[in-house]
Amino acid sequence: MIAETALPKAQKYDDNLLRNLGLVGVLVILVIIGIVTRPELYSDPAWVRNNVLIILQQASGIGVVTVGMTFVIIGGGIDLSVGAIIALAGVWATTLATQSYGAAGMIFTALVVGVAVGLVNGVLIAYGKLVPFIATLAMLVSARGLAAQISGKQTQVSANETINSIATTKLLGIPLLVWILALVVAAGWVLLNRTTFGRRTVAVGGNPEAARLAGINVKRHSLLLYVLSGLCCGIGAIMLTSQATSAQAAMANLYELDAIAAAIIGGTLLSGGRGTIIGALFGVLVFSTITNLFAINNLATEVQNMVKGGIIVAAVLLQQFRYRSLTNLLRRRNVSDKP
Amino acid sequence: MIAETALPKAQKYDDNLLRNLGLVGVLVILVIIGIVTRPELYSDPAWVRNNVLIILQQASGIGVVTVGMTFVIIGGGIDLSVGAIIALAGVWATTLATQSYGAAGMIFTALVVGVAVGLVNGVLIAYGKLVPFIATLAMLVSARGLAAQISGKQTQVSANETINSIATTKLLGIPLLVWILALVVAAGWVLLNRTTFGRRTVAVGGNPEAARLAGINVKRHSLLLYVLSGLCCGIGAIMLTSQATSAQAAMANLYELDAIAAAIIGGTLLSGGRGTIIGALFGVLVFSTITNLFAINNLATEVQNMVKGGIIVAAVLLQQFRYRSLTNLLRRRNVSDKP
Amino acid sequence: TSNDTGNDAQVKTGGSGDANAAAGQKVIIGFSAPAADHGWIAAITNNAKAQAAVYSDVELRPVEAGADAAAQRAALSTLIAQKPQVIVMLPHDGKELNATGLEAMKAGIPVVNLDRAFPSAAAYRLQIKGDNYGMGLAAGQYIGEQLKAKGVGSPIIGEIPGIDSLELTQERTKGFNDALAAFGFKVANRRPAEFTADSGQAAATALLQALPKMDALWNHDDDQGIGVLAAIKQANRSEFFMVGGAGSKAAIDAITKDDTVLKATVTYSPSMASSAISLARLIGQGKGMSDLVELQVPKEITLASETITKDNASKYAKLGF
Amino acid sequence: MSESAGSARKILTLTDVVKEFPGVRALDGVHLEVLEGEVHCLLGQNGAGKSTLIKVLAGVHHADSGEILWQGEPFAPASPQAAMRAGIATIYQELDLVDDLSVAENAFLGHEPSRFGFTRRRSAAEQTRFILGKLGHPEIPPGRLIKDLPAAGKQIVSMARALSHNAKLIVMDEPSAVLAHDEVENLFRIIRELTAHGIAVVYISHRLAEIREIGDRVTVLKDGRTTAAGLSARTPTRELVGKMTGRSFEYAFPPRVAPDKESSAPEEKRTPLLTVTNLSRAGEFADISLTVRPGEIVGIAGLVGSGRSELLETIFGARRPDTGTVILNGHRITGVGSAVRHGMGMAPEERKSQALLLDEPVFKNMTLASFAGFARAGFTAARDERAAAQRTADNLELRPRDVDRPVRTLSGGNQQKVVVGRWLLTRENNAGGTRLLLLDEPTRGVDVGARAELYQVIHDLAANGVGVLLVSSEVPEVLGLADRVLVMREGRLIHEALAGEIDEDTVLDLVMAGSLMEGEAA
Ligand SMILES: Nc1ncnc2c1ncn2[C@@H]1O[C@H](COP(=O)(O)OP(=O)(O)OP(=O)(O)O)[C@@H](O)[C@H]1O
Ligand SMILES: Nc1ncnc2c1ncn2[C@@H]1O[C@H](COP(=O)(O)OP(=O)(O)OP(=O)(O)O)[C@@H](O)[C@H]1O
Ligand SMILES: [Mg+2]
Ligand SMILES: [Mg+2]
Repeated sequence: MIAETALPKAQKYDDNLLRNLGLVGVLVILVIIGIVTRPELYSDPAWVRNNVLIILQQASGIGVVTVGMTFVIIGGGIDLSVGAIIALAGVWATTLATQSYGAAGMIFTALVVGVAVGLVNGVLIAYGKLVPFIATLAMLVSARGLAAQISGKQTQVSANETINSIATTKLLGIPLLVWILALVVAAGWVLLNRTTFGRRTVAVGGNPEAARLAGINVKRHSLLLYVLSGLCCGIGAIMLTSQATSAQAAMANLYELDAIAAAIIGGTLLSGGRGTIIGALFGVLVFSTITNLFAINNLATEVQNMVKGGIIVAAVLLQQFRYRSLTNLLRRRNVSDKP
Repeated sequence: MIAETALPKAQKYDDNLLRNLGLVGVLVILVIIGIVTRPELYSDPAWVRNNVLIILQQASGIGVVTVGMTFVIIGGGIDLSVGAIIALAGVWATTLATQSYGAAGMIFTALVVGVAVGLVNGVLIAYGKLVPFIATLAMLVSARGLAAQISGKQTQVSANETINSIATTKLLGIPLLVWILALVVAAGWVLLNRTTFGRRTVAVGGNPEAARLAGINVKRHSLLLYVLSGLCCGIGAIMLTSQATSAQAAMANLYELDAIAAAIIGGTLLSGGRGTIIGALFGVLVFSTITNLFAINNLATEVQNMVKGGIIVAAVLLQQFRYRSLTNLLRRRNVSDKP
Repeated sequence: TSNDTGNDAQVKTGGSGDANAAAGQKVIIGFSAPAADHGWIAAITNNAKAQAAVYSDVELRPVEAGADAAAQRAALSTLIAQKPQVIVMLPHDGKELNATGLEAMKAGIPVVNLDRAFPSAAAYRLQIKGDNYGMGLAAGQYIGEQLKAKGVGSPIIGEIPGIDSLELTQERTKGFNDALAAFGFKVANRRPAEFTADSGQAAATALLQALPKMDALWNHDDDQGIGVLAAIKQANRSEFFMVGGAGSKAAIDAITKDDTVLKATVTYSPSMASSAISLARLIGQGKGMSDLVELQVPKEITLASETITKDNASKYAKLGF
Repeated sequence: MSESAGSARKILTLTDVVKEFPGVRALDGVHLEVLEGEVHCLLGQNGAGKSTLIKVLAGVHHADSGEILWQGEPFAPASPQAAMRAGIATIYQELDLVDDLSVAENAFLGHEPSRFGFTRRRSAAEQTRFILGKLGHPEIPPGRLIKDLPAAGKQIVSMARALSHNAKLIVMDEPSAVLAHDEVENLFRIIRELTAHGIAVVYISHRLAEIREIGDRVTVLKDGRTTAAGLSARTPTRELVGKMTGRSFEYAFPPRVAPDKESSAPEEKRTPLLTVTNLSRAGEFADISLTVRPGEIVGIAGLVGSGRSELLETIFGARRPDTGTVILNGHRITGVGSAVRHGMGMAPEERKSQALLLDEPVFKNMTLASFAGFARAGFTAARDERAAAQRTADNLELRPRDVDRPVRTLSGGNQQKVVVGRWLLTRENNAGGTRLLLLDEPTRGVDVGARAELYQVIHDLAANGVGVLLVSSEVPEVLGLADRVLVMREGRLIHEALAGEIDEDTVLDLVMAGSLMEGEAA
């Protein structure tokens, strides 16, 4: 027998945990930079508490979308249409006709639009055999066009107080939007890690042929993943509409890039088969915290952008570094001597 | 002996050729739609000739970028920063300081900036082990920020007549820009198909482990691919600057999506290891022709967008269909009934 | 910026005594404006169409300008080939479309540039533009005066511009800074949005968090202002007053009602598109403006940016878009 | 094959080489001595460290400690390039080819004939054709893309690549695993030519017969340690196997209850479990009809490329037939989903690309087809799964036993056990369980000991009423394991016989030339 004595310890920890630890480290560093640069703000506990809530709240919409995106990517796909779905769902939910049905009607509309667009994506990809990149890019273009058509390129104001109050309501001192994010993340985590749906997602993304030969209906599952992403976008559309008390065809611009970036920074493999919901959440929080840091330091846009790229690179390098060195510590040697 | 039957017979044709034939079919259909909807324009041969040149000319800048992008994707990577590189190179080449060195100085600057940014991308990805998506996304943000900084967020007008005349010069009745595109495409084709660099690109993207075992320096090769993409962006920056007789930080917006989409539609595998330059060119031409079709029919933007998504989907489906049925004809058997 | 679109465009239906109102020689006007999904741009196109419809002797040929300057160039080259009498265009970027302006003028088609100036004077026959610098100046002036009146010593002032890489944004900011400087004030924090309500909400939320106490805020654009106001409400803040920009109907309504922090807005009216069509018609017919002595339409017209407050809001209600 | 091995120079000497992977000491003190012009065989169970050892030689891995002498000089190749430059070429166990490059481009990948960076395609094609000719395969066109070659053709190209270097030592890691009988003979001919020119060959195989035929000397690895170095290849099997495993057999087909003779079988065992009727797929196989009864093991023999894998995949519903039907237990099979639902399982031919989630732990791979059965209301029961997988791993003597380890880190043979284990689990778990198991080359790359275990497992399954349809390129395995043998050639079933009534030579005749027997097709 191979020297199995060396085994147990090395196998007890979780790679993903380390990766997430790395992201927590990045967050801590960002906060420290904030404290150092604006000590007067950070000396006020009420401000700090509020700031944390604001960071979370601003992360809530994109966070929900990122959960759906993470599923799609783990399942071996990609969804470039998330921002467009939000716009379409948001605009559709705020037409005068829809608004006449009240808050429930608006929420229902947004969710149905999200699911329906996801379904179209899924059918095109799973059954039409289109490359996900192309199918969802086409959907991006079309859905934004349709949203512009429906809205007459106007910003549609939500006159519904219930919808608008979603963004202002707090529960136990925590904004409702943050609760929604927490709920979606928790549901996403359970779905990925504790259900057969999650297991299929990993299998379908990791090795579709193996999944198929194990009796998994790969096509149907892929389709469901895009529907799930569409559903998350529908939820996100409500959240964003409530925050902006309005919707328009250009809303949620480039959310697709943000969501994909957050998922990948959180440790999801762009080629599929591996990823974590918690990591994706941390990815979103890193971006949200960077934005917050820039705001409290009043950085000019161009400087902000230059720095942001650098921070992303540094964060990933740091995370990799932490990941590697911790791994080494635990394993007492280098994981990978391959290039 | 391997049983003779084990060597499939119908191998005289080229898969890629079929795929490209499909795209030619799509182009033909688009032209037919144009003829049907605007017969009065198409009845004028001079107009038609001019229209073809306009389509080609509009495709020239993005076409050059797509050649570089195709190499990067075949090599297993992705470059989200192409639009930003163009902006940075364009802006840098049109500062008053650079303009004082004349046309040669401006061209030199654009190329050097392109190569340098590509080099940074390459180092981050090959040696910093960053995921290409994240590294080039960070570069996108940073490079646009730097471009805004350099330009002071102003549109920088090119006062250099030589540069500006690139867009207006014709050679043998064909715009210089189209010649440049042709040259870059031809060079790209030779590089991919007839040099060790190109063959190794396929290996590095298709099976990096095999490439490494074959003694290819995979890291250095990846790095060079991003440099190549940067160089193409430098060339593209000159072309675009000449067309607009100016440069600004927001130029070449979302070129990354267009270039990736064109490459994929042209048959390049997003996961690497397979792709053709000619296919990518056809991909670019399809997009350019669609835009032209919309212009001559004066479609409203929102309608245009809705329709465009549909056309992309239809084009890819058509191409797949043609591809499959032709393949079947030739092989007299079904290639892929796997999902 | 309203859910009811269309029938509320800003048009001039000339009085019976106006000689220029009478139908004359037929004029084909080519028109091109960018397609940004934004209330102001939408109003530009609506106004142009509505104004053209008023004249029986005008045929408007709108061409879509696509997503960027390159697309607009392509669209315009097809338009030029169709030889309209006049072209009215709102370029994505004046500098980037300068060459196209020149091309049209060379082809004998007078060009009316709307809003975004061409650098070379030979590229246009008429230029009508809003005054971006003046807009910032007006906003700064209003804020400065209000704060002075309240006796605030060193006020904390916030600014929420639109897309920051646009030159027009830079001009507005410059005017704003210059006006404030005259009072010895300066901007404490500046968070750009993207002319959309959701980006306005995000920018405002960040700004409010960075400035726990604020005295005044200028938001460049009333469309994104919907989101800015939402963010202010969500943050439960009211210790400051806010000035808007452009002059949307919603903003004018809010100013009239006076139930939000929005106390004023500085205009940048899309009515310039209506004027552009009227003047393009005159150019096409070789007529001048009837109130001017000159026989031809002048070469440059810059609209003044006006400040709408509660006091004069009723007067502007009609011009809101 | 030189008898004068003793007088030849030592070309390579390894002393006390150690290589540790996370959690595993893959090499734990290896000694190896290779002489010029000899065929030196490496023997060892799955996971003994053979592949790791040769990767250290090839510069892929770097030894943690120990000494390597190459031609008398200390040697520590920093990269595959360095090793190749030093004269060591390697044929890896896992094919290392690029699908979208041609045969010639693959053969010369990394050292392409070129001028100023431009490939000299004609020259490469000529050299490739020459090498392929030497390898006895002039029919493989140098311009063909690799993805269009069958597995055996790919193996030939791998060999051509090794020969394209002017190596002094060629390492071959289980080159015969994907080759059929005639191909192996051909391989041996080439090896003899090489050694005649003084080139040394390190040869790895799990087939002892091959080692006795081609090998000069043998080094045996066990648990990453050399347990015997430089033995003669003629060492009795019993002794070799003993050094590897502690057991002493090669093909050990465990005794089993006699297969149901038509007469004595109970009624329900006579109705076929699987009925395949007139199944065809153009270009692959035609007009195949066969049956498998409960508890019966049916073996299909045939050459590489005779269409057996395609047949199995079609029966499993993974490929759509052009004509014909597959009926399992009265249910028509229309796709993989219905196949699995009605109790069919398949261990496919290419485990890495067709069966495994390499980054996922062993237990999740084992339960890939059954996790839904363990689940309650859609929620997975990971603990139950792990426990069940652990039992199966113990039954199959998986090494290492740890079911939380990613499959990627398992040796090839142990990965195969995971794939087979998957369908044992469905049986244990599902109500109906697996009733019919399709096995495509189930023992490819599996060591002697594990083979015996697998055979036992297959027999146990049959004894429990499971039908087994087995494809193997090793005729003795088909004959020893199956109750009934089907012979396939060029996509057609040409003969059927009870295993006891046919011998190896007859099968080989049928499989290859066979034209004489054509009339006897079943
Ligand atoms: N990259 C790796 N990471 C971790 N462990 C590894 C790695 N590669 C191999 N191992 C482990 O090292 C041991 C030796 O594996 P190796 O592949 O050398 O075995 P082998 O003798 O070639 O077996 P087989 O006959 O099955 O091919 C095994 O326990 C295997 O799990
Ligand atoms: N990539 C391919 N493209 C086209 N036809 C193929 C391809 N691979 C195999 N074939 C065809 O399929 C048939 C069977 O091939 P395959 O080698 O898989 O059979 P097999 O009997 O399963 O052999 P093995 O012993 O390798 O499993 C052959 O007739 C061959 O021509
Ligand atoms: Mg091995
Ligand atoms: Mg096979």
